[in-house]
Amino acid sequence: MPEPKQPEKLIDDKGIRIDGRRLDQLRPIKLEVGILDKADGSAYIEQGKNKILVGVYGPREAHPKHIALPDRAVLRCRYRMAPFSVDERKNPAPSRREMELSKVIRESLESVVLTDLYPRTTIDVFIEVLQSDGGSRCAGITAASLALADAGIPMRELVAACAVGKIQGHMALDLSDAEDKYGEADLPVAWVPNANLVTLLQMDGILTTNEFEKGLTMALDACKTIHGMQQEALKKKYLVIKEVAEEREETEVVA
Amino acid sequence: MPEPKQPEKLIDDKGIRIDGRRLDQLRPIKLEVGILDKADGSAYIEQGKNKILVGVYGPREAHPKHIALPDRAVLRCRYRMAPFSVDERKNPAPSRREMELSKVIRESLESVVLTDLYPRTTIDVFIEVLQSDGGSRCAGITAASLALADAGIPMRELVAACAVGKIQGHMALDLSDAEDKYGEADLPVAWVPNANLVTLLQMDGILTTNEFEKGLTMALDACKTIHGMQQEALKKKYLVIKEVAEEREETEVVA
Amino acid sequence: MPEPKQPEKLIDDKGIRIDGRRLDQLRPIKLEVGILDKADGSAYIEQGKNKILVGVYGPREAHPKHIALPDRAVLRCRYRMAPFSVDERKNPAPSRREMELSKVIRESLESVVLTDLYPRTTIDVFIEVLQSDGGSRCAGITAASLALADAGIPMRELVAACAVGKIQGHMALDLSDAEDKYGEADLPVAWVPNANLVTLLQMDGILTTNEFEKGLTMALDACKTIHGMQQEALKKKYLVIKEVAEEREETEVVA
Amino acid sequence: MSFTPQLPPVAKLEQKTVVDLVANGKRIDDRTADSYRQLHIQVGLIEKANGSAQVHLGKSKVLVGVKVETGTPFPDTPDEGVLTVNAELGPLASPLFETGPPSEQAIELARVIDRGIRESKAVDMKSLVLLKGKKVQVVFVDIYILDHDGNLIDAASIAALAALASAKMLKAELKGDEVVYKPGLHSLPLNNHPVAVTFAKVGKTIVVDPVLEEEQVMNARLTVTIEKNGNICAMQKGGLSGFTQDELKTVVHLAVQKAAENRAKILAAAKG
Amino acid sequence: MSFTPQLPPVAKLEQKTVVDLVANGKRIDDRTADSYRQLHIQVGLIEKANGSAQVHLGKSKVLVGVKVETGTPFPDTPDEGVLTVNAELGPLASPLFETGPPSEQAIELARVIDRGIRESKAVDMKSLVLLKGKKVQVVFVDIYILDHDGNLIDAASIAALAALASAKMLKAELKGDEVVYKPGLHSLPLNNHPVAVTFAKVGKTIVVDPVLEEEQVMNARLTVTIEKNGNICAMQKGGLSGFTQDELKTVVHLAVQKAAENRAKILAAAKG
Amino acid sequence: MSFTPQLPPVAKLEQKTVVDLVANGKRIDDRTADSYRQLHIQVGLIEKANGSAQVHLGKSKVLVGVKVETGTPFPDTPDEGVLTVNAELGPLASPLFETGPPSEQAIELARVIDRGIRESKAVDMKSLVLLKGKKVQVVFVDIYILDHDGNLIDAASIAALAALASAKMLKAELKGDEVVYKPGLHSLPLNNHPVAVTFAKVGKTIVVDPVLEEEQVMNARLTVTIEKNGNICAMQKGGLSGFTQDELKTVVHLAVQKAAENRAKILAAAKG
Repeated sequence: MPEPKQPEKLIDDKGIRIDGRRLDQLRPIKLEVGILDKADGSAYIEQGKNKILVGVYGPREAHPKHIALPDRAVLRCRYRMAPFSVDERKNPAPSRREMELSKVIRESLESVVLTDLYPRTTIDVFIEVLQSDGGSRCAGITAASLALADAGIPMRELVAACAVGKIQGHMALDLSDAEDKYGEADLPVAWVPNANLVTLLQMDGILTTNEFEKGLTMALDACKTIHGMQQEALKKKYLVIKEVAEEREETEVVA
Repeated sequence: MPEPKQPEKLIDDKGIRIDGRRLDQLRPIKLEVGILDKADGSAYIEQGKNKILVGVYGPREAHPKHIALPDRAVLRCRYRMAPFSVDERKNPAPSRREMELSKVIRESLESVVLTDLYPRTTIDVFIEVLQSDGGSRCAGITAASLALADAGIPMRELVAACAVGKIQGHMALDLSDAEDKYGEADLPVAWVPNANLVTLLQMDGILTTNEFEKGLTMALDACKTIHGMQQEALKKKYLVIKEVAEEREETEVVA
Repeated sequence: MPEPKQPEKLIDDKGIRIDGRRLDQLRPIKLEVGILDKADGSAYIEQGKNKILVGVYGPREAHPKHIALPDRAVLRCRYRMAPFSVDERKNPAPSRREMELSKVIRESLESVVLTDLYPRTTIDVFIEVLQSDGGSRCAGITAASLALADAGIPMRELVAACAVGKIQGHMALDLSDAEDKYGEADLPVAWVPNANLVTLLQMDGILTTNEFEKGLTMALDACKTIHGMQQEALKKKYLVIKEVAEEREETEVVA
Repeated sequence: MSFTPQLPPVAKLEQKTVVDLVANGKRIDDRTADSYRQLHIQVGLIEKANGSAQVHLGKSKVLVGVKVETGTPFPDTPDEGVLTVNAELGPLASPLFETGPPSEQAIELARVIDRGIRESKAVDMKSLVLLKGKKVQVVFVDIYILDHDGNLIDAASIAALAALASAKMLKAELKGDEVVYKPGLHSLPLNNHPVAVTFAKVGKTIVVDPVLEEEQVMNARLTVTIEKNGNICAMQKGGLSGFTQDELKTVVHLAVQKAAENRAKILAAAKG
Repeated sequence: MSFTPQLPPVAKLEQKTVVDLVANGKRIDDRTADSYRQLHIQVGLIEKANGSAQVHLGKSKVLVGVKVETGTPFPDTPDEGVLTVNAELGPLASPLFETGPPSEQAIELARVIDRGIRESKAVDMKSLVLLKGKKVQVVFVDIYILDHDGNLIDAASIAALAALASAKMLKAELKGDEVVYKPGLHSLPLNNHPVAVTFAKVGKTIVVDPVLEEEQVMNARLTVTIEKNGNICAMQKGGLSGFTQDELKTVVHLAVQKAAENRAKILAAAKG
Repeated sequence: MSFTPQLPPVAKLEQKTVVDLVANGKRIDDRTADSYRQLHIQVGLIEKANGSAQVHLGKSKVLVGVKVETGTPFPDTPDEGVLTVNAELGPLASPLFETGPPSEQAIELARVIDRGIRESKAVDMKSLVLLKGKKVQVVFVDIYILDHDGNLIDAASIAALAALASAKMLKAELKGDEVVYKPGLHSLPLNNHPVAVTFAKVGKTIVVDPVLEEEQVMNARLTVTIEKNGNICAMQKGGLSGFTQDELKTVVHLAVQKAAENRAKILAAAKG
């Protein structure tokens, strides 16, 4: 499909962005937990036009065996874009970008998973970007946390993630595709709220140190909001299960 | 090499095909058994311009070990076209077509091999298409059965295979390259006669259900004929060996 | 970078080559031993514009295990050209030429290493051509011998290597890039002096049998010279170490 | 190289249950031998694709995206567009699937779907040419398996047809060397509606739309793809054993009927 | 797929020593928390490259070669040249590295260096166009790790900038279809000078330019790349844990200062 | 990465037998040290190839097919056709061979054969140009090993020359942008006839045309390729040990003689 054209302005005279948001406003977010049958845990996120599905398997026997660690589970992570997820079809072969993001996403999750409970196993996180719209790595982390929780993997807490960026000279929250493409900088952040640790941080573009500080604060505030949504989503899933459990005898539920 | 041109008609007014055959007539078939030195069993088939060599190794230790099965031998099969086997040179890297055919050919042979006699081993079937002329997967199966038998692998019975197709609105047996290319449908079939099981069946093109039924009958009749030829070929090989054995003291024979 | 142009003559009226050498003259050679920190042994060679670094690891546990040999160490060798080592940038993926040279270089070294002292291990030789200027495989062997010695791997003796070639109808020692490209033949040779064994020999171009014999003699004479330089380089390294050892207490040295 | 697959350990008792049920005209999920699981089709989920459809067939879930882009024709068909079908059986969908390049199962799946579309001449390939021999439109059909509970071929076939039938594209033209797009969305030119129907032979009985547990004990599998006029346009047998001639005849006729039922649902869903 | 790396067995005692030293304001090689190891930069070693630089950062050694060749622009940037950064973390440099295709560590390294150069608009991409949309100059930056004793990102960043800043190229022009080169060497057009500064969090302390032993016990890593005006042009966090907001603020300011110091050394070395 | 190969376990006693025989001027198959096994050459087996030859050298069997197609020249040789030699040492031919991408043994084999053809200027590369720098004919020489009983290099070299010498091709011309073929078959333009002769050093003795059992105990291997005027056009030493200077001199002279004998047989067979 031909790419959308560059908008004339990213912010109008009233400080409103092309999709109608204020600078500090998140895109609409929808979270669902437990929507896959075969995966041990799963979650789905829509954030703007991002549509991302995450499945978690494990703890399970490490395969191949030589990657196993004697004192903890190996966390494995794959971030993958469907060929139809972007304007120009993506070649299905793994790209260097996908490999890099798989690594930094894994590193954003490592510190919250209690891997030492499951030595010699793997915990596998598969992030499938069905449609991408700027900030997909952050949305992927947000959903991955939920999928890990849904799989019953013991975690210290949930990780929330959100990007912030610079468009037309202003720091703005949660950039969309067009803002990312025609803006001046992008700064994806993942945060572990209680431990107060930023576990993913990347940046490209140009930022002054002041802009960085301001942007980081905006991002962490947004992570707080998202963290609340994550807890709601988990509750909703478990409420549903509870109701179902009362109707039927088993606790199994069709998503 | 430039491809041959499209013939004006595939069937002439007398119902005779471009290579002089009637609709229900097979191409000339030549079978040879035991023609390779290193392989445990081998066979060679010419069917029309198809020239196909099959070598069998096994039962032998599974390598890599993790593919081994505890209760049966693993059957492995590779269908491969030599780069010079077709009009336009084939890239030596395995194609998706070769991978699919390796699978369906393997599945056509699985049920006749007594794999449960050799747990934890592999039986390897290598089908090398030296020249291809339509119907190579069927010719490959016919020869593979012989090579398995030549390797002394216990089998319930031999598998015979033959394609049938539709050209100029008529069902015709054993399509050649040009008939396959300019015809309307191709229906390769492998048959295990005594068990009365069709173990390979594929189709592309357009067939009515009646045409399918008619074609299937034609194909099975041809398989019967081919099955007879296979038995002849095996006898001949063993007769030769017997004679040689009487001359020399060993039963080894140079193909 | 655009390639240098073809010189009008490779040898002038006085028998002098484009870089000022006589036909039987080597290019300037510089050898250094023990210049890497992490490798168990290392060496660096400059020969003309060749700049080649060799690192040796081992004997160490074989990985993957199935390549181990029960009665000797496995010698592994990789010859690799940096992308910037040649006029036109080399694709980083291993080329067929690199794979062939890795093999013949390994085979040139196998007979001098006392591999039977270290069964079930590997000894790894990594040859990195940082800049290439004709004769890089021979220079690589010369440096690899030193790196093996530097790693303390027991060897029968050092291997020395040098190419000879034919330019404008004359046999000439140690061809440079331009001579190799515009000359008539190239004959790389590796020699184990005391065992009197030629352990690498390749040739491309056209040589009469007489030219071959003459060229071989020239190459072996040059190998003798290079062998002397190798021993000097090793002595120098160990002298330095000795001095250092007297100053400090450990024998470790920064290259 | 293809080799006998390693099936996950299924308890003998469970295997027997599945086989016994089928032998007695029943199935593990209470269907009859000739009925499909519940089919749910949703089109247009992926706005960035020209067409898309998500199909739930029981608990199996498949997403197909269709993209139309500009490319080069194959040298031997200069006056036709290009159709490419690709399938990803990723590890998300099943503990049976692994990362890495497409498995033989993924390749077989893609090729069977491809054959149905191609042989029925569903996509009008001639209309996709921009400049003969030089520039054509390429139709990518990407099959993404999300949850594998059996019979992925039919789920993918249904999703592919729904995605194609609901696809919208801009009209492309060549201006000199460059491709320009005219305003206004058009449907992808579709002449036929192939639908795959898959059967499994469990014990001596043949069932349609096998669920995963049935696939794990089946002797053989047969897919019959039927085009809109009730003719066969593709077939593919799978599995370690085979079918008798009589079984094949029966199955083909049942396929015609089942394909028609599913086709109606697909086209209804594609219209929205 | 990315997975938790298997670190080589380092004795617990040794690990404790490294952490304890840092906790007490000291380091295993006697540096302060905010000082770099000795930096040695040599340019022009590789005559066949347009530019090259070998950097010793303590015992870490990196060689970068820059080549400029003629190629095709990307379709979406027809009026820009191409920049390609590639890194080889070969088995020569460390027992931790293996043969084979680039590891995720090599890819991350190359992409971080790439981002610094690209986002700071260091290479003047517009000036590399020979014929819009058809022929441009391609700048290859190849990073070759020779010895790995920690902080490869900074060593590679320094070597890349030194190689670019010292690179010489022939002026290329199109004559009809062919590329011709005019006599005389020119500098590669360079508008900015990005420098990466990497920190490791060891225990609760942050140190700059971590040596290998520190990397093996660090909780997290942060690279901040600073362009010539003191702005940030790239960041990359690595490692299994993270940083607090306050730590990040501190680190960014320190990065500005350290980058300026190293930039001066690089540009001095590049001038010869 | 190249590594010391794992030879199949051959009983020590058997190894000793082979070595002892050779030491006593005998061989396991009753030949003299300087004689070849029986050589059988058949050309034209593959009608779809421009040229083909099947060679039996004792029990070793090799099939070579030659195809001529239209393609693009290399940028640095715009006025020459392209020659590509490829070898497949597939698992059909020996339990020592595996599936997968070409092994280093296959690559070495192909490159040695390639060098003999290329360096002797056997194929007239200039005559293969259709449009300088744009379109040339590409000669593919594909070597397929069918049965490996030793000395594959010579068997492949003989088959390659026989296939090239018997190859027929249509005359291609450019009409505007398109390649058209004129009626009538021509021989492939061949100016030279390189023949490889391979020796093995078993114990202290050198034998020609080693059989597999001899290869498994040999100290070293030497291939000498001789062109039609009796000059050397390629050499390749293999194996874990080496040759003395005197041995090399002897071997080269013997190669000239053996190549002439085999060349006569090849050209006779190629004529049919």
